[in-house]
Amino acid sequence: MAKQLYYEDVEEGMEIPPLVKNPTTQQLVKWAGASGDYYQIHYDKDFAQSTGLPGVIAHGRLKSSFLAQLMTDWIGEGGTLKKISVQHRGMDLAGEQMTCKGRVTRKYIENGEHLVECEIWTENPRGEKTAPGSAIVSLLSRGGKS
Amino acid sequence: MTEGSAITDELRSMIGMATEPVIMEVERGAIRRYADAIGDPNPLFSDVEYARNSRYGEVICPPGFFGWPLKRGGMMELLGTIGGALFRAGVPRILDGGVDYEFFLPIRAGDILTSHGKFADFREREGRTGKMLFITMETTYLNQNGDLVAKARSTLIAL
Amino acid sequence: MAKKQLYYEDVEVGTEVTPLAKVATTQMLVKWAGGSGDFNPLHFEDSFAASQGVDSPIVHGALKRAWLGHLMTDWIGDGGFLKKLACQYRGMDYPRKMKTITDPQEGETWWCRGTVTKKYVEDDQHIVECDIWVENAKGEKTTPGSATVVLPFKKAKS
Amino acid sequence: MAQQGSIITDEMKKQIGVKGVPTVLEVEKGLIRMMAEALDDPNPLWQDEEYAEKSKYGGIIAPPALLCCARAGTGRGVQMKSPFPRALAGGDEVEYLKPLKAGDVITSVSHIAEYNEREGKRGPMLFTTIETTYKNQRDEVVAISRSTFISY
Repeated sequence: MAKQLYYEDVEEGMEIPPLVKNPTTQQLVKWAGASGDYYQIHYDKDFAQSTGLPGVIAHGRLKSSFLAQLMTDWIGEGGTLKKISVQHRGMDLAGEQMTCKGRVTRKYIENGEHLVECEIWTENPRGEKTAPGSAIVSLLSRGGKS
Repeated sequence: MTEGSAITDELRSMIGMATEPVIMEVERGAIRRYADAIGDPNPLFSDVEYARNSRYGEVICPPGFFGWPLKRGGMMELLGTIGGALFRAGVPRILDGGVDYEFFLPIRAGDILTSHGKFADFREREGRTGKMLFITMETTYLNQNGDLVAKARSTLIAL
Repeated sequence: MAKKQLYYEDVEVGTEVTPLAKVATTQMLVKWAGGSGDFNPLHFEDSFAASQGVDSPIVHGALKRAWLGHLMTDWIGDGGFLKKLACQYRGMDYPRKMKTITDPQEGETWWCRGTVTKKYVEDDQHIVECDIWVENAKGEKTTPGSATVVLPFKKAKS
Repeated sequence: MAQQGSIITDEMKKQIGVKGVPTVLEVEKGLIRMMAEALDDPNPLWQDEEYAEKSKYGGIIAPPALLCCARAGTGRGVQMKSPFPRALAGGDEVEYLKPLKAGDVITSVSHIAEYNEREGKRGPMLFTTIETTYKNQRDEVVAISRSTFISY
């Protein structure tokens, strides 16, 4: 498991280590089964095209989950994801690489909690942000530990 | 646009429509399948021994997973009703516009959650390709102790 | 939901198993993949199916076997027990595409059918054997098989 | 030159009876529901807790289809070798010995039971039969399956 991140390690503007995903049609089918979302635009090319899409696209909720993984991987087990917000702006075609990225926008202490706000997003191979969002996490503090 | 306003009227009458409370059981296998579908190997989601020794004491859900409803119905049915109305009105495309989650407590395998969903709101906007409808759904999740564990607010875009 | 119970005495050699209609759809195949854990793209991805020399994604053999299980458990009711189920995958079946999120396009309907071939008592169990099969719209048996079930016995109820 | 001998090599024969990787399947209600949905099988024994409690099973049971699939570990870890590029599922036979109840934990182990070769319309074909035994948490055998794969 990844090492633990502490509040003191984080500065505004800092980048979150990116997470690369390659959602294939097979992964979308697994996601359909695990999430119960069986909408055909996510696995049936003809159906997707009949609704005007260029092809099979990744589930928005899968992308939000990728971004949640970006955060939970980064904050480590001692951290807690308190809030995540994701807008699905662009479509990601099955088979296209997706990179989850993020940056710290604010750090502050509130009610004794060490909070960090981040902007997060998924990026397609053309560098377009297809799912921008934000997250708030509470981190462990070195000061609070001892 | 006449058909646009027809959709609007039907949808407006549906605002506030709520699901029956849905009981959801959080099972380890379902958590594992969910994590596997994301491609997230975090042992907190899949390794029972590992999770036992963590601060959670049990396998926890990846963010956004709340277990499976014991019975059909709930949000999927409500979305089906709304989707059906849109389909009949000739709006075939519904896209997931995004989601906001707020997490208050960890969700562990073995928890039994109760979710309450409702069709919160909708608004219309003129997009590049014509009229777009933004539909907002809200869900709250309580655990077996009656504590609020999470809230979700999701947006669907119909065009 | 009250279900009717079938008894050993209700059954003769030649008795027809109550047929069960099934419509395979692309959506159902994805659901089956999720349930069964068989994520072979042969069952949902056109380009992969083509690379395997199949016209388009085909119905999982195991799903057709599961249909036959459904045929039998419906027929024998809560009081019966399915002891054995066997089938061979002889012909390929192609699912219907979906028209909407919930409804399939017009197309093929499959029928699961069966007939009783043997009935006997063994070790105090009332056993019935059947020939069973899945039939496509052309009437071809794409998945023939057999099943052995234990049925309750009316007299035993006293 | 036409192959004179058997396509079943000694190396393949050595795999007969070798146990594959044990797979543990927790028979959870969510999975049972998913299966019932995939089958479009509304039988209340699979899903309706109250109904199932009053039945002779005393609780929710799984449709027979839950065994003998990838989820249940059928064929897992078995070294299936074949000289041919194509493979098809030929058929399955499942013997059910006990009902499968929600909450059961099933451990399955597979092995190659036998090979057969036959001359088909398109040339030689290899039939490989894989046998899988499924035991519950009380170490009772709940089912045995035999699946045949055809390669050609």
